[in-house]
Amino acid sequence: MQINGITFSHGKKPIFNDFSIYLPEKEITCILGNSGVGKTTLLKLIARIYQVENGTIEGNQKRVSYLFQEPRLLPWKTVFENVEYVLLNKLSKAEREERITDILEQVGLTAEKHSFPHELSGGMKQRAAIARAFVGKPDILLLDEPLQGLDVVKKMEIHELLLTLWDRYQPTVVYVTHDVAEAIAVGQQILVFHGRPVAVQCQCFVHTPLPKRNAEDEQAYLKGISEHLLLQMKLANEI
Amino acid sequence: MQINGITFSHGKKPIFNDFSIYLPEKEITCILGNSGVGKTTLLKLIARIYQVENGTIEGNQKRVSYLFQEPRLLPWKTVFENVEYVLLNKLSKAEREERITDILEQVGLTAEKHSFPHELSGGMKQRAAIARAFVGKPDILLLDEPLQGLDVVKKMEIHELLLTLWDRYQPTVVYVTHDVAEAIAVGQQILVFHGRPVAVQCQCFVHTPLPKRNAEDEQAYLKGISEHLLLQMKLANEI
Amino acid sequence: MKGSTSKNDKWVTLSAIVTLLFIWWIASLFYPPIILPSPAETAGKALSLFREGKLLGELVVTLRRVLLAFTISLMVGTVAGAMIGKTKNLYLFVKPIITIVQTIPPISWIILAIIWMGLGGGAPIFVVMIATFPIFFFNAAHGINQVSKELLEMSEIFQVKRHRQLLDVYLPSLWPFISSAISICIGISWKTIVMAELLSSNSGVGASLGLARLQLETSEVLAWTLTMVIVGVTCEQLFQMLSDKTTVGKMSKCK
Amino acid sequence: MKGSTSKNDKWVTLSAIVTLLFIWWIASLFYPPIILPSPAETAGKALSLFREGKLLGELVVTLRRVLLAFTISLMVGTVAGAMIGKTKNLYLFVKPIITIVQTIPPISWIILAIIWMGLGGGAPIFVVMIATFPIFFFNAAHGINQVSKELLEMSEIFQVKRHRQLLDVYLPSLWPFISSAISICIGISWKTIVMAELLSSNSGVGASLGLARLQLETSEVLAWTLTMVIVGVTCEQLFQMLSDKTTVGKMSKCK
Amino acid sequence: EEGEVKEKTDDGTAAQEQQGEDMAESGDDAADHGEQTFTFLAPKSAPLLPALLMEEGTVAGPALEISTWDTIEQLLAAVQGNEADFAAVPLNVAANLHAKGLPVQLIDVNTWGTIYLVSVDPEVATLEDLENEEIYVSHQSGPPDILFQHFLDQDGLTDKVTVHYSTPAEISQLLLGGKVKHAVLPEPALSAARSQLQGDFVQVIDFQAAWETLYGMDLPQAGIIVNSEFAAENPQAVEQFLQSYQEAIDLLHAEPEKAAALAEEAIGMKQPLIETALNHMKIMSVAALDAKPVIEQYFEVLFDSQPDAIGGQLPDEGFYFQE
Ligand SMILES: Nc1ncnc2c1ncn2[C@@H]1O[C@H](COP(=O)(O)OP(=O)(O)OP(=O)(O)O)[C@@H](O)[C@H]1O
Ligand SMILES: Nc1ncnc2c1ncn2[C@@H]1O[C@H](COP(=O)(O)OP(=O)(O)OP(=O)(O)O)[C@@H](O)[C@H]1O
Ligand SMILES: [Mg+2]
Ligand SMILES: [Mg+2]
Repeated sequence: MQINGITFSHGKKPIFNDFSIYLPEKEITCILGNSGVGKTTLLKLIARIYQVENGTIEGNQKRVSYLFQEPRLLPWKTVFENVEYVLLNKLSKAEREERITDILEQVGLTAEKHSFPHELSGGMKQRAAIARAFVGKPDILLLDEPLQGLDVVKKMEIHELLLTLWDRYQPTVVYVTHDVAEAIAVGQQILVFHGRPVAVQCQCFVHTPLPKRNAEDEQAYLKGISEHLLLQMKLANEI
Repeated sequence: MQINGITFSHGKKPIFNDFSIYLPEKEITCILGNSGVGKTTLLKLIARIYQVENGTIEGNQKRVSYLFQEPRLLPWKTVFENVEYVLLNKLSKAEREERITDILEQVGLTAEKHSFPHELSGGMKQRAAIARAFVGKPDILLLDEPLQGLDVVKKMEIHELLLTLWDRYQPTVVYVTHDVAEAIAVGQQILVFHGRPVAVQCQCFVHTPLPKRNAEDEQAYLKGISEHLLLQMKLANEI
Repeated sequence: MKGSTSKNDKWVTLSAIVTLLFIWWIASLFYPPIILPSPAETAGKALSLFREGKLLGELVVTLRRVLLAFTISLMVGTVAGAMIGKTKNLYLFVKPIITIVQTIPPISWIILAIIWMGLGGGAPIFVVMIATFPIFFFNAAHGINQVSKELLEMSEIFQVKRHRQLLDVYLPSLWPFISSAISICIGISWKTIVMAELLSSNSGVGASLGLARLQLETSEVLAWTLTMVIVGVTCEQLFQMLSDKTTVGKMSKCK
Repeated sequence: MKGSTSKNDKWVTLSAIVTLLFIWWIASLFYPPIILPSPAETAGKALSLFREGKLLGELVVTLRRVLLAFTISLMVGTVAGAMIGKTKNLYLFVKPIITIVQTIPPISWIILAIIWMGLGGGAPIFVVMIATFPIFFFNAAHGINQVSKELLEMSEIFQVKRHRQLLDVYLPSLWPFISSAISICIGISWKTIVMAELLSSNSGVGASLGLARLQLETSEVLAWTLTMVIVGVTCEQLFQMLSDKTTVGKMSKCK
Repeated sequence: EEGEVKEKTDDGTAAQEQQGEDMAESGDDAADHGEQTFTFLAPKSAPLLPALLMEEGTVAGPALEISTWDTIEQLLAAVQGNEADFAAVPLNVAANLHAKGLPVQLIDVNTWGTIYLVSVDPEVATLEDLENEEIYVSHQSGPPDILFQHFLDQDGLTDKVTVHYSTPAEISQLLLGGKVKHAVLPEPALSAARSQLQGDFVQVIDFQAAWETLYGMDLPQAGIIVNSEFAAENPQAVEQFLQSYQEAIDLLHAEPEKAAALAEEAIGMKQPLIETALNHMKIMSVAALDAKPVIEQYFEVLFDSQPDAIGGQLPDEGFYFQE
């Protein structure tokens, strides 16, 4: 997916100005960058919630799933119904039921299936939102800090789940996070954003294949990338 | 602060049953535990948003600041006004102005002083909420995942800020997080919750004094704790 | 307004009504029956009207008019308000027109209404529509701006069909506004139809009430009023029950 | 309803009014003046009433009554609705009473109102209050349940004073409901006062309109109606301007 | 009562049409009628005119304060509150008030024959010509309706015409607007139509004349009532009032312009219209007792078809004031 010289500003705040990046199809691109730089804005531009003022984003006309930075659950629907909401009129009832039960099981919300969002803990809401984002078969998957609010174990589980899904449907994934380790664990391409308007501070490719990245001999290589990225992020913050 | 045999349930879900812990006054207690275990519920019980069904929480009648898991900003007020809201009728206008300008500077929101919440990025909202929680001089400071949604650099800054404030006013802090490293960096006592109803899976004391915990010779000690905690959390999750 | 047994609800409603009856009874002791008959006299009169068959006959006429007018207002007003409320300029254009229409007293409409719709019952229907439409319109127009943009964005991205969005996002968000408008309009429609029938028609409860009034039959006036009140409150209770039972009503309470 | 220049707003409102005038003018070509006088004739009549000093005189009388009734309803209705709406049982008790009061047509109130309040202007004031109070009440009662519990919890914990909570949390959340009720009630009060004055008083615009109607002075009837409409729309515009200027109005748009 | 008492009555036309029904007016001041001051409550119609002359002081007698009523509620509230010494009301209303147990007595009948069947169709001359036509009648179940039905019945036309009901204002407006061809309306509501329609206006039946043909007597319409206790205690006051009222009527007949001019201001009705209306109503004060047979004949007709119009019973002796 090619982002071609896009320009966008929030009111008088220029976020992107003639900004271009390439997001390889069917690969996972991670985006790092300090708070308020424009990561969420980029995702919303790709999802067409915002319209670019100039330039083009090629390939965003496909089926999109978006995990928002906030859970955005319908307060008057149960967890099950919230997930079902995005499948209605797309699948038969039986099929829906099966898929939803399955995904809720995988994010660990089976017991909360019939709870309303206000009855959930923060991490549970996040998992419900993850279930909703993962339940379809999207061509483009936009994830805005998907693992926030989850404990270490849940983080690993969701991480696994993401890689399984990616393996199965091969969507183009854009994955925004603040955690360098997380980025290295899933990203095939890692971008660090900085500045206003946004510039790419650093672009890294991680050549170790997904989904397994824990072979002993890779550790040093990955550690190197990690340190490089951390340094870049600190630099970015200072500008 | 002593929590004495409290009992509390959400509907039919028993969260605490004859649960007791001791939160040392003027110290920082970190709480770890898997998603949905009852960490937020404990904070709300201390803050008296929920009322215990049984047992007592001693010492929660003091001045409380609470950083919620969600930002909870007033949508119709600017960042400045949101922070001001909790100081109104408590301080003079000039004093308020000074304190707010100061704290916004420290969380890096000076430029967004007059922005409304819907104009902020996720991390900015979180920082606005932090500013609000830190602006008063609380006796009890309840922090629910305070560093979520922030980039590494901001995390460190807020971390510093918290320790400075703690140093200055010496509030009793209850700090909920999912990040073991974070817990070790700030906690004097660290509790890991698990199960339903909640039990304390493990209790650790970190003897290295605050605020500095990066001396070379401590590394091994801290690493030990960290590994212990991680193991405990994985165990907790399996129950 | 948290949940509770609906049995309790009924008792509360009943006790409210008993209280009112009691106040009425006390008040009636201070005035001669021609000014304020007692509840008993009024009920007696209502009973005798019922026996004559007049009560039900006229009530049905009025009921049909109100139902028609109310339904049209509800549908058109809510939909128009919701659609127009979203577009600032259109709203600014329509708003003064509706305020004007609403400000014109029925008495000034009546002659046009009679000419357009005859003496049959068109005019009362028209007047009730004019009285209730703006309420649905304004409530919906204000409500539509309270619908969460975030949930709508979410729905768009997941390509949720329009009608599902209406049902699952718009309706629950608008519901407090719509149900408020319904509560208000149930009372208003019954009141307005009486005035309108009194002014322009020779059938229906309003016409009978007008007649009774000119004949100084205060107890009959009150008997008709009582009938309207009972029907009105019943409608309101029915609506409440329905609303509490259907998903939308339950939905909008989860917030 | 996003922001825009208020100059544009005025043009839109003006064009709405011109459109209505145009429709009226076209309609008046199809009917004899006794049925529907043209805008020009009506304006002429209004002018001559103004010259006689009658227009302003009666208008002031009516204006004072409406202002009084409206203000009381707004205050009491909103406060009562907000307070009672929060307590389920109390609300269930009060709700049928208000529905009943609202369903009783003015004509059934009038005799009591005259006796209680004399022929002066008490009765119209009473009737307008009864017509508008329930609207404020129900809108506030429904609105209060939409106030975010989370923000209230937050305010409690930070020990924000009650009156600040009212101002900064309740009011902005209730505002869409209140302002909707105000929009609705501005129209309704003017309409109702005319009916009430016509039935119970011998001063004010309503009484003059009733007289004109009996004398078949259709153009005078419309002149009075026009006066009411102008005043009504002006009130509404004024309210809108005020609301847009004050913080609360701006506040509730940021959502 | 703090009602603003309106001493001017402004409208005129309307009122009697109402036969007291629709409108009413206000007040009266009740205040203490000192020795010499009487309070008088009248609809904005014929019975008011002599009173205006009395108030002016053009005739001898005690001072008079006038207030007017438009709607039945205003009348009722005033009678209940005993706010006027004398009140002019349609006869059926008077009987009704009496039947409902209010302490009122009739002292005179002063307005006669105010109802007409009119048409804008020049072909129509008699009731028979209206066969299969639509006729608009004001005051459903009130005197215009009952009397009209009575005449239809006499001519055997009851089921051969279609009757619609509405208020006098609407009917007159529709008549003038050409949407209605035939109507039964009372004066003075009718005089506006009279003066505006001029040549196109056909007066098909004068109810007064028709009544006279049937029963050989006048058709009584409105009179003055008094609080019976007040009357019992002050019979001379009633006497005094009636006498002065009679003088005022004489003056009214002698110089109608004068009363009309006063009324123009008091009821806001144009002077020529008042004079037109006066020409079609018979103003003549007859003491209640003297008019009793005439009134009873009238009430019997009302009673036969609509007992409720006079309170469900023929008034007893106590209804008629006697010294
Ligand atoms: N609706 C809006 N109106 C005005 N400004 C906005 C709006 N949304 C975002 N901004 C501004 O645009 C900038 C980028 O916001 P964005 O949400 O893309 O940041 P981000 O990189 O996602 O940050 P975070 O990591 O904190 O979520 C911020 O400075 C923010 O203040
Ligand atoms: N208002 C509520 N009504 C019913 N159940 C609730 C409510 N709030 C929380 N719960 C339940 O209570 C349990 C504990 O919730 P709590 O919010 O304390 O979890 P937590 O430890 O903070 O989790 P997280 O890390 O995900 O925020 C959860 O199982 C949740 O489903
Ligand atoms: Mg973001
Ligand atoms: Mg939590």
